Amino acid sequence: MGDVLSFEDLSITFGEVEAARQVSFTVRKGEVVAVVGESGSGKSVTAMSALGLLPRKAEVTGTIRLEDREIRTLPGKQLRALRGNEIAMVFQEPMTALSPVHTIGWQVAEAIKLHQDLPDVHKKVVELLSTVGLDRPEERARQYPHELSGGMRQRVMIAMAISCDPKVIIADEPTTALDVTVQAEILDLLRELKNRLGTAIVLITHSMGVVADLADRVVVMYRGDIVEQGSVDDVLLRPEHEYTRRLLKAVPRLGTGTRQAEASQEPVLRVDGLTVLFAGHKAVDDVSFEIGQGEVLGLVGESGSGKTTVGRCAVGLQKPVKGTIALFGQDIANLSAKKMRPLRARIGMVFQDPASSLDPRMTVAECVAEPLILHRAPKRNERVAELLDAVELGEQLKDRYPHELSGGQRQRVSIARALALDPDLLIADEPTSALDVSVQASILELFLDLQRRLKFSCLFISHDLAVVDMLANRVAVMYRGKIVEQGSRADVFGAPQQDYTRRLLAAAPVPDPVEQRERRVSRG
Amino acid sequence: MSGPNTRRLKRFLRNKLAFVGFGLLVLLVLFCFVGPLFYKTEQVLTTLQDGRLAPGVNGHPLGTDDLGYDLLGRLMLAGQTSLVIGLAAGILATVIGMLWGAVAGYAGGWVDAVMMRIVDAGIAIPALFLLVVAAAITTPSVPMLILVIGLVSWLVPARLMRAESVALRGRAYVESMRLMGGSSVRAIGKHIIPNAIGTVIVNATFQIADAVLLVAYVSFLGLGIPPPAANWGGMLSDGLTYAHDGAWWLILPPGLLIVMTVCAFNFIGDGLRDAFDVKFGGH
Amino acid sequence: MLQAVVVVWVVTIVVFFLLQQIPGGPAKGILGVQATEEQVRAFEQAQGLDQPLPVQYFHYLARLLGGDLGESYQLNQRVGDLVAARLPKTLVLTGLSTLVALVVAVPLGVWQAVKRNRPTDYALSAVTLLLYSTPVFLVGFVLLIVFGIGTGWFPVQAPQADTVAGIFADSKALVLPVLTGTAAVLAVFSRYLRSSVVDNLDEDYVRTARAKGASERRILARHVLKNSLTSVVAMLGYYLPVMFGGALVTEKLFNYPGMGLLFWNAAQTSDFPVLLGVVLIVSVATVVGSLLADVTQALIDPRTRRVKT
Amino acid sequence: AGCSSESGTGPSAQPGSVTFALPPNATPNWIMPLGIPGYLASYNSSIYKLLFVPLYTYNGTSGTVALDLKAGAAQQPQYSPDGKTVTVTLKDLTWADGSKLTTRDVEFWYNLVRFNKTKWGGYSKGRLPDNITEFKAVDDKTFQFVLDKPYSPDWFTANQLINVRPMPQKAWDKVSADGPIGDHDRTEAGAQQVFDFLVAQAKDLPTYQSNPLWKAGNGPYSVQEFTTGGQVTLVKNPKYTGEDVSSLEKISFKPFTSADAEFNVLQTGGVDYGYIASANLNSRSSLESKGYQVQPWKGWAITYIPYNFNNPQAGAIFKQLYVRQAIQHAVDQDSIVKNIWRDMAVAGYGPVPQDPSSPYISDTQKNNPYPFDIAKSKQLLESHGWTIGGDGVATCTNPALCGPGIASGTPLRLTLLAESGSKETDNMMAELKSSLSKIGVALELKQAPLNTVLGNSKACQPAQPECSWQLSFFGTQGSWYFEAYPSGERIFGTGATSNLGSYTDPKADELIAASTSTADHDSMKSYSDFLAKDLPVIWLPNPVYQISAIKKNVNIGNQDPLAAMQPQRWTVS
Ligand SMILES: Nc1ncnc2c1ncn2[C@@H]1O[C@H](COP(=O)(O)OP(=O)(O)OP(=O)(O)O)[C@@H](O)[C@H]1O
Ligand SMILES: Nc1ncnc2c1ncn2[C@@H]1O[C@H](COP(=O)(O)OP(=O)(O)OP(=O)(O)O)[C@@H](O)[C@H]1O
Ligand SMILES: [Mg+2]
Ligand SMILES: [Mg+2]
Ligand code: NI
Repeated sequence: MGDVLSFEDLSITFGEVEAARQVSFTVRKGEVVAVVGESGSGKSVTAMSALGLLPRKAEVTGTIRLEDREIRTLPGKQLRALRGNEIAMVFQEPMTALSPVHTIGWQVAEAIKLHQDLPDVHKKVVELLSTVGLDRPEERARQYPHELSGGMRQRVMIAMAISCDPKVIIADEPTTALDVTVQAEILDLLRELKNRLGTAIVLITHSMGVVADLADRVVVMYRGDIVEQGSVDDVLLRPEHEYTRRLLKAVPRLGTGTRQAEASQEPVLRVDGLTVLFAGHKAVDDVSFEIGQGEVLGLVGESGSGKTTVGRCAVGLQKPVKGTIALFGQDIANLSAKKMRPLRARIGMVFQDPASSLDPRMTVAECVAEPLILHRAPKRNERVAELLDAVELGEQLKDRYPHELSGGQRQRVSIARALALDPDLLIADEPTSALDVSVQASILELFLDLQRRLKFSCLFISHDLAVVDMLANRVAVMYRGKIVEQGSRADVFGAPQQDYTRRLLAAAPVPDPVEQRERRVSRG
Repeated sequence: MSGPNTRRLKRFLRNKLAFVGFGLLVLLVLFCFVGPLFYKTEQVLTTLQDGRLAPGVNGHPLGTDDLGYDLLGRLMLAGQTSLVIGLAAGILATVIGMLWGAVAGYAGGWVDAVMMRIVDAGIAIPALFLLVVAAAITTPSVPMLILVIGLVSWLVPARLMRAESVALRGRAYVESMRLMGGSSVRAIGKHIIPNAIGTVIVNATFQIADAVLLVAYVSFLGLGIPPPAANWGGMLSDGLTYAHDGAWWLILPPGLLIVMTVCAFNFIGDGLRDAFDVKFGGH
Repeated sequence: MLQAVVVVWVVTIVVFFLLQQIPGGPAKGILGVQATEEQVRAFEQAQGLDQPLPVQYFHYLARLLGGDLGESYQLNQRVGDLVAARLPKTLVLTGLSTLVALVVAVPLGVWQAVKRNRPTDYALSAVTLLLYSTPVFLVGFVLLIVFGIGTGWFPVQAPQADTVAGIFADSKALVLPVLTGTAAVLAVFSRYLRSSVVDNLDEDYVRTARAKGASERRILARHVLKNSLTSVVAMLGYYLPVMFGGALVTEKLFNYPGMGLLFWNAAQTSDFPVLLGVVLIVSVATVVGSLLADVTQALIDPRTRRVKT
Repeated sequence: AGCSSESGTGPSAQPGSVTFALPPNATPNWIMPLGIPGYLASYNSSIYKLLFVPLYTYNGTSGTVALDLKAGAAQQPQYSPDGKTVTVTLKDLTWADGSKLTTRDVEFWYNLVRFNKTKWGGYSKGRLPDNITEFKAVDDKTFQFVLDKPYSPDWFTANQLINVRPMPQKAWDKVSADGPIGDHDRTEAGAQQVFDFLVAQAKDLPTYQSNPLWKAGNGPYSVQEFTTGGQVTLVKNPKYTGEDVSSLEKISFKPFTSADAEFNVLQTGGVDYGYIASANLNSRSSLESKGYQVQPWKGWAITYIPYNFNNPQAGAIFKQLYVRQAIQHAVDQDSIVKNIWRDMAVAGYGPVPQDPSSPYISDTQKNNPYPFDIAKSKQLLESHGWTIGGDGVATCTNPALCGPGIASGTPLRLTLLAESGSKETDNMMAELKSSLSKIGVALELKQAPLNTVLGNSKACQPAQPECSWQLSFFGTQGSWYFEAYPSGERIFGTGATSNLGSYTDPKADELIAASTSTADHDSMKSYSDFLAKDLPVIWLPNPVYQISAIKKNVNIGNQDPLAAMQPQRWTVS
């Protein structure tokens, strides 16, 4: 009794692909069940099946029950009566999950009107919007999705989800696109809802921090199977299955870093008073820093704080309105394209998104060879083989196209390419944000190893504090275009001076439920 | 291991419509270019006495026209002109449009603004005007029609390509190549054009179909190629004047062939669109 | 806005200088074979054709800025008056055709998208493609033969009235020409809409709407359609010159003297002021059309709403 | 068919009223009997001649082209024996304001033309008004023109006096709309002001229906409707005092955008007097069953392809008479007429219109000196040193025989620029190319719109770049329409503007001069004989002016080869 939603022997296949096999678990009233597992393990399809939202070609067997009604076999009309009303869903992508041409108010109102007959829907809409913590709800209701930030949009999604007081909310990676501070707020919101309304929540996520923060129970999926389930403390602290252990081990933890700031040397990159305007808005405001020979500078900060822009300026992809950038002691503002070429050979860059930084029409080998061709390096083929070897990509992969690789493999290709010319400076822009934790772990390992061997200097951009903690010698924290704090890794993470840095550190959840609970309490 | 091209081919062949289109096109080409080798007819010297025969008379399966040319043979000859002009003009328009759009989109800034305002102006000038002026300045011939039709229809591909180019310019792989010291020419040639090729090829098939129609339209307006050359559009518009007498054989065959050609290229275009569609791609 | 003006200006230059490339100059075209040397000279003097080209262009531009499109060489009317008389006619015809085409194409395109890659979709695709690939003059001709001359259901001429009200009053006579115009663009619109709806059906917001419990019908009508229309509206703006070309055929077949015909005749006789005037108006209309399309698009799609300079 | 559908398009013409279909794209746009360049279209003069009676007019409705005194404003002109003075007596006609037509009205015309000759549409150097040295008013009804030299009376009346248009001096001799009437025309400056004022008024098309100037006429009709779109309705003028009284109450001229559109309307009975394209002749019986009769309207014209004798490449070839003869022998006019024009054209063998018959045509021309004969044609070339090669093209292999200026190895390759837009022309050109290829002449066809063809085919000197054209065809509607007297000074006289191919021959010039300046009728015959043999151009069949379709209850008599209309004489039964 008390099971609100239960899956029994649920199997889902897409033609050949078995996306989920014999999946069984239940969610009780007021309980949060987290579903974790590597990418493609069947988390989303399982969740989607509860609402009958799978594409037609999916074959589903097994039972899904809402309280004691079998819902998998319900006819369309009854199923629709259920959707949004008793089971609601919050989707991963807040950017695209809302219709761009309808107002927020209209979309929330629609969710209500489809199931309820209220005299004053507008009032209810405003109420809901303020419930999910949007300021000026009256005004927000009249706005369009593009006028809202990602976090706000995610709140709108939640407002829609709770509009009919559903029995279950399924939240599919509700915070992946958001930065830690916003993430923390969303999580608080979900928790509050659960407490107040007794809603059952199925939470799909790859962040163990989130799991630790919110979940009561955890279901671990691996290649379509549930390999382990149990209370959050049991699973996170005392994992039984081999895969769960591997997964947890791969999660980077803040406060485990070891690298020290090194003695100041001739700076490879010096940025002074950098200011960048986008449509009159200061994306980067008077930023100055240096990176010495062989040093890794971690650049952290919330989403949109200007990290990528700083990185792009450093290599001349973006023209600043003010400030100087000196590469290897030369001010690049005064360099002609021709003089710039030899400098370019000494810089490598790994872009934020591994998928888009490789030309989909070039093979792995061609991608890696491109800088060699551009700078007419000798013995190209040998060098490519050597590089692929260095990033642990086998010979058999060299003729594949990027879309035939996994995310991790793609990231390695772009690292190999960045290192092709033995750069003295590497700019790595969130090289792991698109990856799942296990893949991320292997890339970070590789990176550390290469950096130790090749001794290149590096600007390492990330919003994941734990990752930076692991790699950086020194850390700079950006907030709204400004560097608010910089110093050695140990200083910044160990004894933050600035309020913002402290908030950032506090907001980052740790994948330990006990510790996380304490942190939450201390945060207040 | 299968490269993206073989996979694309498979996807293309799996699309039934595309397959039908491709089959149609092969048939048409065979009819126009191989047909005359087996079905030999006089298409230069006139025989006025034999003019305007109904189908079947004197061994002319589709009858003859005013000048005594065998109509079936004429359809083949006309098809060569229509297909050649259609293909060449479509490709010309696509190539010009592609390069123009790629450069404009890639360069951005004022170069882009100037180049695209030229395209805007071109779009704003009715194609009819350019056709009329071209007909007045030069005399119609196959190369001339190819050039003119190519020149009036490159604007849309240019627009399309520019949009692609703008989007691709910002892609990290183009930026990374530039960052590594690559030139603009390489960026356009090696990255931007190849990555927009799907859109471009699909558009090219539509351009070809449109060019075939435009030849018909131009003939209707009396700007066609002088006799004894022929094209389907010209035959169709000539035939129309006899339609009041129920001379279906003058209208139906060229009309049908035009429709078949346009459909064939459109089907192929649809198939290619699917074949190049990234959403269909992936694993 | 400034760019729009520049576009129109470029058009005037291109057109003006292109026209000068026509061999023989306008005099022969206007005056005919029998013209004497004296007539040619008198004509050229009267029209200022004996002056150097740039001077002629400047005169033209100066008058144009004063709102004067000049005077036809041979129609004995001011180009402005000619256009004022013909433009509404063409607008009525193309406007109605477009409207009818949209009214048919929207449900058709949506339906095809819903049934995509199934027999219904293929069948409808075949029908629209058939329409698309049949030259306009053939469509108009068949309509005329069947419904005009054959059955006598509809008049074979478009309304002959000179006023817009008069044209609408003769609504029966509008049927065939409007249908001809419709056939020309219907296929394009419906194919466009189909692919747009297909794209939109893949969007995440559709999934969101489904998760809310909205019916498929509601999703199409309230969500997808509005999103799809933005791209169709953008296309409409650029379709103007194409429709103008198509209008000529309808005008010739249905005895309806509009802009297409005015232009065509001027081209036949080298009536440069009329040619220039018509091309100018059409290009302005195109530019205005795309601006309007932008505005409409902004009305539908808030993302494109931004301050224009 | 049986159902009543359109309004006002009943199956037969309404009593007393006729709807006439104007040619495609013809919109009447000039009302003043004094034309300026650009506004001389025949449908304009057809209309204003019915409002303002011309001094003389010719027509061919009787079967030959002759002076039609009934439709003119004067008695037969009298020429003095020396041929240098012509005396004209006016008829009793009344202007709309009730005043009589007087010699002052003729003088008014003469003054305006004399002082504004370069602006006048009918001017050509040496002709009117240059060849009149003096206007003498004998009295109110009689005047004399004194000529600068003797002219052929036939020529002068038919080609010069027909341009004289008495105009209502008492209504029009002013310089502004509400200015006083006076003798402004008698001074040069005044005449110019009056001319400019009248032209400005005539340029105001929208006011044609209302402007009092245009209501001042003396003709059998007056304007009821004259729209800018070209719709014109004339009604019988009750005040007309002449002898050519209209039996029709009303005639409407209806504009059409294309022949197709006209044909569609014709089929539904929407016009009483229309036309069809020759391609639609197959529908003849269906039209006849709908109450129409189909009649060719033959034109007073000839159709030809000029040789450009000054072309640097082909000029020398064209100058050889045997080449021109060979080419003419290769033109199968009879088959072209029958199969391409479907008998709606008349084979032509010389410079005088072949049909209707006239006293001007020579027997030589009538009997075709160069009948279709490929063998003969081939033989002509071969006997002059040309040999047909493997590619089917003849080359000159014996320059001594070929003629001066033709080098050995010169191929017989010619280019022909032809008018586009007509199926019949396309076919005729294809036929020409085909038959010429049989005698070893390779003809390259190019097509362009009519005015490009005209622009490209100018009389020129060999060194000029515009002399690159070799052959040119612009005769879909007939190459040259004559005035009543078909003399050829403008097309075949040395140095004449419309002598496009720069044909020149002293004998021809002599004969032409004789035909225009002596009273001798045979001078035209000799001219016709000589040019039929000398082949200044390739003679081709002359297409009819139009193929008319006329309601059976409308009786129009013969159609006028001069392409004018006499609706006042039509009857509706
Ligand atoms: N529409 C579909 N067609 C075919 N296969 C699909 C489809 N949707 C999902 N799959 C497959 O089903 C499997 C499970 O996918 P699912 O989206 O549930 O993964 P996930 O666990 O949510 O991964 P992620 O963490 O990356 O979101 C994958 O192998 C995926 O490729
Ligand atoms: N091309 C651009 N045009 C206009 N604004 C831009 C552009 N690129 C970035 N911005 C804006 O500049 C600010 C900083 O962006 P930047 O990409 O540097 O952030 P970031 O710190 O890298 O964020 P994230 O963690 O999400 O990658 C943001 O407000 C962003 O919206
Ligand atoms: Mg997922
Ligand atoms: Mg970034
Ligand atoms: Ni398509």
